[in-house]
Amino acid sequence: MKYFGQSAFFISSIEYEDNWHIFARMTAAVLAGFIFALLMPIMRRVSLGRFAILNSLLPLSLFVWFASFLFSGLEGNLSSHLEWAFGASLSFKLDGLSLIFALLITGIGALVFAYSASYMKGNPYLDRFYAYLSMFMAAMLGVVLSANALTLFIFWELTSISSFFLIGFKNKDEASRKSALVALAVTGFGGLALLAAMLLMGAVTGTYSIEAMLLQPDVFASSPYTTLILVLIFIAAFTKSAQFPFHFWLPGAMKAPTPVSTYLHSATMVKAGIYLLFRFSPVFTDLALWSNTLMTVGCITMVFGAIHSLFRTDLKSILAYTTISALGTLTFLIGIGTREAIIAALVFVVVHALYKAAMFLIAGIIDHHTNTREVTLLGGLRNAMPLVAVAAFVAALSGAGIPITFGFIGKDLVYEATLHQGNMSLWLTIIALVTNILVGVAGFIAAIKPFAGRLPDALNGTKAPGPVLWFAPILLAILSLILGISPGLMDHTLLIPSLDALAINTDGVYLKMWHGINTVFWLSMVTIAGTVLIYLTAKPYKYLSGIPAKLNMLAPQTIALAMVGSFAQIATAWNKAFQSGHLRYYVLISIITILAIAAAVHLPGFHWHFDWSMIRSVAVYEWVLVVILIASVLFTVFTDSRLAAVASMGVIGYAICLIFVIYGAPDLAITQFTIDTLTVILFILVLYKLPKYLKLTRTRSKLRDGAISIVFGTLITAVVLDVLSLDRPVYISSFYADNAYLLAKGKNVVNVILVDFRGIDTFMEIVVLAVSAIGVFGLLKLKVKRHDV
Amino acid sequence: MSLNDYLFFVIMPILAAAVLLVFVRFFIGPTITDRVLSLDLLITTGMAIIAVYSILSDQSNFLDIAMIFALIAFLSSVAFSYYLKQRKKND
Amino acid sequence: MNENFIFVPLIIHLAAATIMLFAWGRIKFQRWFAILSNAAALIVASALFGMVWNQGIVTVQSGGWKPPFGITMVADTLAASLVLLTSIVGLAVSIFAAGTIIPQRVKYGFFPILQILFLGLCGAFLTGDLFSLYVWFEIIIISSFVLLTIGGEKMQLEGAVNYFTLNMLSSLIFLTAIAIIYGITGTLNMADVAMKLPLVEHPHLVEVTAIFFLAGFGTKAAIFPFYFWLPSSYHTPPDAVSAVFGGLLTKMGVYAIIRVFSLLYADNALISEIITIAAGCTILAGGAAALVQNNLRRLFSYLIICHIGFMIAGIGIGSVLAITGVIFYLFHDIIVKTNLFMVAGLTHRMTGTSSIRDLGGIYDKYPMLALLMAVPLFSLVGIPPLSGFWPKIGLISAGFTDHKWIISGLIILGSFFTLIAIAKLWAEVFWKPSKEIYARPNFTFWNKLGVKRKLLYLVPIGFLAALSLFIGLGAGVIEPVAERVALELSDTMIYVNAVFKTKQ
Amino acid sequence: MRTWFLLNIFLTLVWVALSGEFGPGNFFFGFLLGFCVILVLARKDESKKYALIIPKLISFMFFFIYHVIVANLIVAFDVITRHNYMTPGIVKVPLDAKSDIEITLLANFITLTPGTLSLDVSTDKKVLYIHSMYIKSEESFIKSIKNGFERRLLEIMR
Amino acid sequence: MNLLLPIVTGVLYAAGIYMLLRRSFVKLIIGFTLLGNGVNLLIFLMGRLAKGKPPLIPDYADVIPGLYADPVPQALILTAIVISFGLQSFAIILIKRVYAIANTDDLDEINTTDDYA
Amino acid sequence: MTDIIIIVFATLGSVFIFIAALGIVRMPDLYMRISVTTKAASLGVGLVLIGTAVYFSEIAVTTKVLAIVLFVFLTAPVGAHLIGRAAYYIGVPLWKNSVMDQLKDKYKDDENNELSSED
Repeated sequence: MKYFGQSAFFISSIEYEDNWHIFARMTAAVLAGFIFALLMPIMRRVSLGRFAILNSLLPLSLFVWFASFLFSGLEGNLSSHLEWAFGASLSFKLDGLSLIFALLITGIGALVFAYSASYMKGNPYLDRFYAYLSMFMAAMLGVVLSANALTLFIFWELTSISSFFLIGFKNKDEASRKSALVALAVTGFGGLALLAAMLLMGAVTGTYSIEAMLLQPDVFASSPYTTLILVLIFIAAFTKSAQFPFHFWLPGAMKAPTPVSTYLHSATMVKAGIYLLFRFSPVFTDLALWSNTLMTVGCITMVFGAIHSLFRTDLKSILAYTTISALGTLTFLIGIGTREAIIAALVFVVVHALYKAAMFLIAGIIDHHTNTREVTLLGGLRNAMPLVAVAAFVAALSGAGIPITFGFIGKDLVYEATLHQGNMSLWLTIIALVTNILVGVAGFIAAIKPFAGRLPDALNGTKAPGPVLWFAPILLAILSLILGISPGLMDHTLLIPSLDALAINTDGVYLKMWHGINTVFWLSMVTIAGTVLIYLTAKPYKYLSGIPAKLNMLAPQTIALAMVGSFAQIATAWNKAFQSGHLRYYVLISIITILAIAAAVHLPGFHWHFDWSMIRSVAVYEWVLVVILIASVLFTVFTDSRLAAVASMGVIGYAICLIFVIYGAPDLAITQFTIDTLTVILFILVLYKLPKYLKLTRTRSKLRDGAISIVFGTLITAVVLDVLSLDRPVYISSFYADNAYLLAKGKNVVNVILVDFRGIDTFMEIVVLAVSAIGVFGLLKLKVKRHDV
Repeated sequence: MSLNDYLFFVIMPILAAAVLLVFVRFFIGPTITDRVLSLDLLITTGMAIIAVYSILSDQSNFLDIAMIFALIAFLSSVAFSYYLKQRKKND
Repeated sequence: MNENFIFVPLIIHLAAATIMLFAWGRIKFQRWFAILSNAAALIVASALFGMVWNQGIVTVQSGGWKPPFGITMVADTLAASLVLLTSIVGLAVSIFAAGTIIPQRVKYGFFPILQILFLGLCGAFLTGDLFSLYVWFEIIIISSFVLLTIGGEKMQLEGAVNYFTLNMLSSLIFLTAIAIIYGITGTLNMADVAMKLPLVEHPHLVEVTAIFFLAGFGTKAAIFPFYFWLPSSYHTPPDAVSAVFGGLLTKMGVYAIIRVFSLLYADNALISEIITIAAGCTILAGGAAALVQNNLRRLFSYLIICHIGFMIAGIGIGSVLAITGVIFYLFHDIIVKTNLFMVAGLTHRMTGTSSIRDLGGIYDKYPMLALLMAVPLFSLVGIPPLSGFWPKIGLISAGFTDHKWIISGLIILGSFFTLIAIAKLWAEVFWKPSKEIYARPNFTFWNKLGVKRKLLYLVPIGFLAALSLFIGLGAGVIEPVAERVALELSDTMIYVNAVFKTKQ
Repeated sequence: MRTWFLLNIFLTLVWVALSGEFGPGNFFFGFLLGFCVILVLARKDESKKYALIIPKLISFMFFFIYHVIVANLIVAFDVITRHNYMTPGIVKVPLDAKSDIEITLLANFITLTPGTLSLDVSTDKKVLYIHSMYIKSEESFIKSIKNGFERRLLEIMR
Repeated sequence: MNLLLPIVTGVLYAAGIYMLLRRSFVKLIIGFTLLGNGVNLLIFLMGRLAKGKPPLIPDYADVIPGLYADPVPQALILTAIVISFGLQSFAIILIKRVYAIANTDDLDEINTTDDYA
Repeated sequence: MTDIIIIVFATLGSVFIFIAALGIVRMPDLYMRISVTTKAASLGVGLVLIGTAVYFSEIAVTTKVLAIVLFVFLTAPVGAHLIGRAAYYIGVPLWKNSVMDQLKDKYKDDENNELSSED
């Protein structure tokens, strides 16, 4: 076993300005959600029911706290540090990138917390719901704020787990349970990949501090493990952010209550993967593998998601696939990696969060009030819920990238990024264009269709939602508009700090609504026109909805499930083969293993030499003894009578006893004889209650077993012969022999060893006998039929 | 010829031959009682061997073993006959 | 403190067992006395741990014979902490047993035998002599046989047949190895053997003993391909017994592997390689099988195997970081696995079944208890920052540092299997709506139990859950212990010097 | 009779204590001495019987050993030579012995004698079934048993 | 005997293992007995052979003069024999109980614990 | 002198044992084997043991030897008797040349294995 200096391995992470107040505040911000979750069961009475909306005070206050940094700036001070274990440390750092995400998490969190109070009203498990939600929020904050790679992983896993609990929230529904499992399987798998990636990065860079890792791009550029690290990070990010081919858990996750879908599966958690890519893009962005993979996967995902969204008629499904598409876009942009692309990605994160959250919340309202999410059944709701309709309209426009919404800015930036990509810009632009059109259409279908047109009879009498419900979408719509009109608000508050955090030149970075008439403008116009045209004319939901079923064969989830299924089959078969219930096979496997390894180790070194004197010195009676011993062993093995076998065991015992006599072990002979007789007697006393030997095994297995046992016996013989050819080590035994009388006052050395030198053994041997006796007693007397009283 | 030589080259071979003969009966049976009987006789012969051996090695302690043989050897015969009766009864 | 203090935990267990034997048949007395004596043992074990922590390795010679002639008892940090954990488990299980073991079983000596099992475990942890280790192992085996069969239900007996056969075989192989060691070195004291083994002329003999030791201990630890007895027997005895078995018995084997292989076969690349391969197969076999189980306790049994694989893998990697991980995992595993089987007992009490298909509805019916039960379950998975997570960092990163990619990958895969298995279990057992529960004669369901009985279930589960939370959240406290163990194990001479009391 | 035996033991102890030598030889000598004392002092029938039993015992032992050796030689001869003229069989021998201990001892002595083997006693303890290698006629065999072992044994026992 | 006894040991191991691989529980226990004897013999051999020299200190001496058999393996075997007797007797009773309950000693029929529910 | 005594005892004893061994092989039925072996072997062992006692000529050894002889003579017939009885009970046949079998059909087939004394 080798020694690797551990302290040398963990270079203690970069020393922060350790300020207790900062540490306390940051840690409190992250841990507040956990504590809140823990308190939930206790304060169930207080915080639920009519006061449930007050739960949103927690995210709101956090939001306010984080928002305060928008104006006070982040002068590199907000970091804190506490060693935990194995290189993980509770260290948090707030930079621009974290701030964007933190604001989304707490802001949308506050809205969702409030919205849930009304949406989930009357649910008996609302306390759990809030507990999971706040746990999730805390975990997510932890992910984006962690300055330590392992800590990041810790929180990352916690988001997966809380997502598991939230998806499975309707636990009596089997589909929910299944979706939760699938989601956990996929994201958990990714999580473990992340763990591996982080540990590997730690091994390569010698630190787990993310900041310190990011300072060593040259290490990654030269390390042979970079490819592996990248693959692992990709798996982590793609599973979490639902990239093709890991996307399939996300539509399933829509089984969760709508607030959860809004919060976790569109606005925040799925962006954890994006965050991870952002976070590590500075060191990897120059690597071809990084950009190629991200661009390819991003492209596939965004087109795939966009197309699929048109095949769906369930509101949440449509939104889920557009989310996948949007996530693909983000991945794709990070893959391009130019300054424009990163800016576009950062802005698009916010854009998407705003409009998609609004759409989800609206879908929730519709579902809640009409009891259906089927787009084909919906329509004309604008009169029943006018405010919601307005919000939906704004969200749809933003999604389609129509001017004066924030979405327009986002779309523009995307085109900027694709156009400036370089050698493939034309193709990328076309792909982006198609995607944008399709996503826009899908957004229209999801957000405008339910409110437009004629009110179906079935929906007559739909009630208007209460303010708690409509407040959140309206607020999001307003935000979308505000940012759309004056995007410059983001420049110094979020964008530039984020770019700083990503080590990107910030000179001349500013957002504006109007860029003049240029290529990007035309592209936007084409997008808008295409979107509106298709929505008004094509109505894809009418005839495309049958397609997914046909394509199911090829869908990744089908393949994945088939793989899982066949794995389960293999596992079952494997398990049945090994855990067959045949004790003799267990023994056989053990024996063969020992035999194979031991023989492989021993035989090459076997050095014993035959010598005639070994035979010549054997006395007659010794020959007789040996012959009898071997003969009776064979007799025991091959006799058909149990009783004869037992009797012949007796003979073996007596013969061994005589060997002990001849070679100077009288005590041994006595004990051997006594025990042997007792065993025989015991056997006989039990035997008459048992059936006769049956011919149970076939000759073939007998031959096989025979061969194995003979080889084993030979091995033992060889080992013994080898040992006997060594000199006798006498150190201990001569001490015993010399001191047995002088020190321990005993003439029989064996007895002295037993009762004095090794007294504990002897004592414990008696304990064994005693326990055995108790056991036998219990075995004979106690017969419990069914447990419990 | 000394006593030891005599014991070693005459008595021991006779006893060994006896043991072999008894073992032949043990081997061929044919009934279980034959085997039990030969087991009994084997032990008795063993006692004789031990006695001779104690002279050969000048160790009177070996006689303790013979004592134990004498004391408990017949127990297995008792058990066997008990068994045979019981089995008959149970059939 | 005097070095003879090492004996005190053993004496307490032995005395308690003896006293309870004399109180044969007095059920109430035995129940309370078992709890009391285990509490006392816990106090003593803590004191012993404190002593070792402050003074370094403590050794004592039984009968005052200087080593290597007498039997040496060695309390290094590993042994002391395992004795401490044994006592913790002992206390928890004796409380649990007081509430769950039916009077008939108590009448036939359940508690004394349980106490002797603990005695055997402590003895095996503390002994510094190979043959003595064998004897302690036999005590463990015989008392576990008795615990396994006490009551004589059909399943119990059938499980016991498998358990007996493979464990007995392993004992004999272990004994063979000890004999060969004696044959080539002429000594049995582990420290002495450690010094003499490198001088043996024929290294292949040494390696053969290593293989035999591995097979012997491997069977006890349930590594591939020696684990078959475990899944076929661990789900058969009463829950309290399964809890001790699941928590401590296999870990005994792991301990023995750690002790013997770090001491006697340090720096043997071949052996490390074999151990690593075995570990990989163990993880795969246990993890894959766990995914397709339908019985709660059998599922846990396979998870035990899978996680034994983790520890063995760490031993195979062998760096200090890896061993730190192994030790940490050992601590975590003992607490959590014990708790798991107690949780299984609790679910059985709630629903009257252990079949995953029939289980369900616990989440709805007993939300707070579900939360309590979630702690060991998710600790087991290693959801960070719960206890199962930390050692994996050590193990995997040690694998990476040593470029043992495959085994690190397998550890990750094993974690994934565990995650899925437990998530599935959670969905099935806790989320799934409960089925019709039939009233059974002689079976009292949870909601009909009195407060006292309920407490006897909940106190130990809560106690161990709190501990595993502490191990997880307070990993910073546990890690130095594990690391110190790893450092002590990394240099054979530390142990040898401690035994021979030579100056370093 | 038991009292006399105890007295004998007591006398032995007294002798040993007085002489102060604790070897087995001295015990034996003390026992003999005590026996002689009893023999001399014995007046009543009861005590006479005790006094006479020892010689009878000794004579029985000699009889027995003689029998054993002779029979052994016969059997040895038969073993070595061919055994066509052997006439084995199982004979029912009516018993005079009544108590269990008498029957047990008798059966054992019969078994110890080569050539004969007591197989079983009837449940009502009236007959003993004996296997013998040499049965000339049923009557003579029964007579030899009854006049040989049984008579001498019963003399001692009663 | 330095050659013969190792062979006998090997034969005992082989026979024991062969018996362990049978289907009958009784044979299994017999296998353990044989294996146990083999192990005892092996331990005994590990102390090397010394004919007729038991490790007994004569009355007239304080130490054993001359050669003597190694006492340590003897002590170990004594412990091991007794321990394995304890275990074996337990196992033998176990056979009885298993047979009483399962009505067979065929190990292939005593395997319900490995069945899948 | 003692040597010669020992040699005589040992030789006689071993010859008796050998005869017993020969007998167990050669005798035609079990009952005769029992008859032959038990006594011859007991006698043989007794003689050899006495030889041993002569050799050591210590009181302790002599006592031990006497005890052993006593035990042998006590236990051997019991064992022989039990084996013989069991053999007859389970139906081990007599030699074909046996002259009579008065035990035949005397066991009553009931729970107590009653053995009748009637003809």
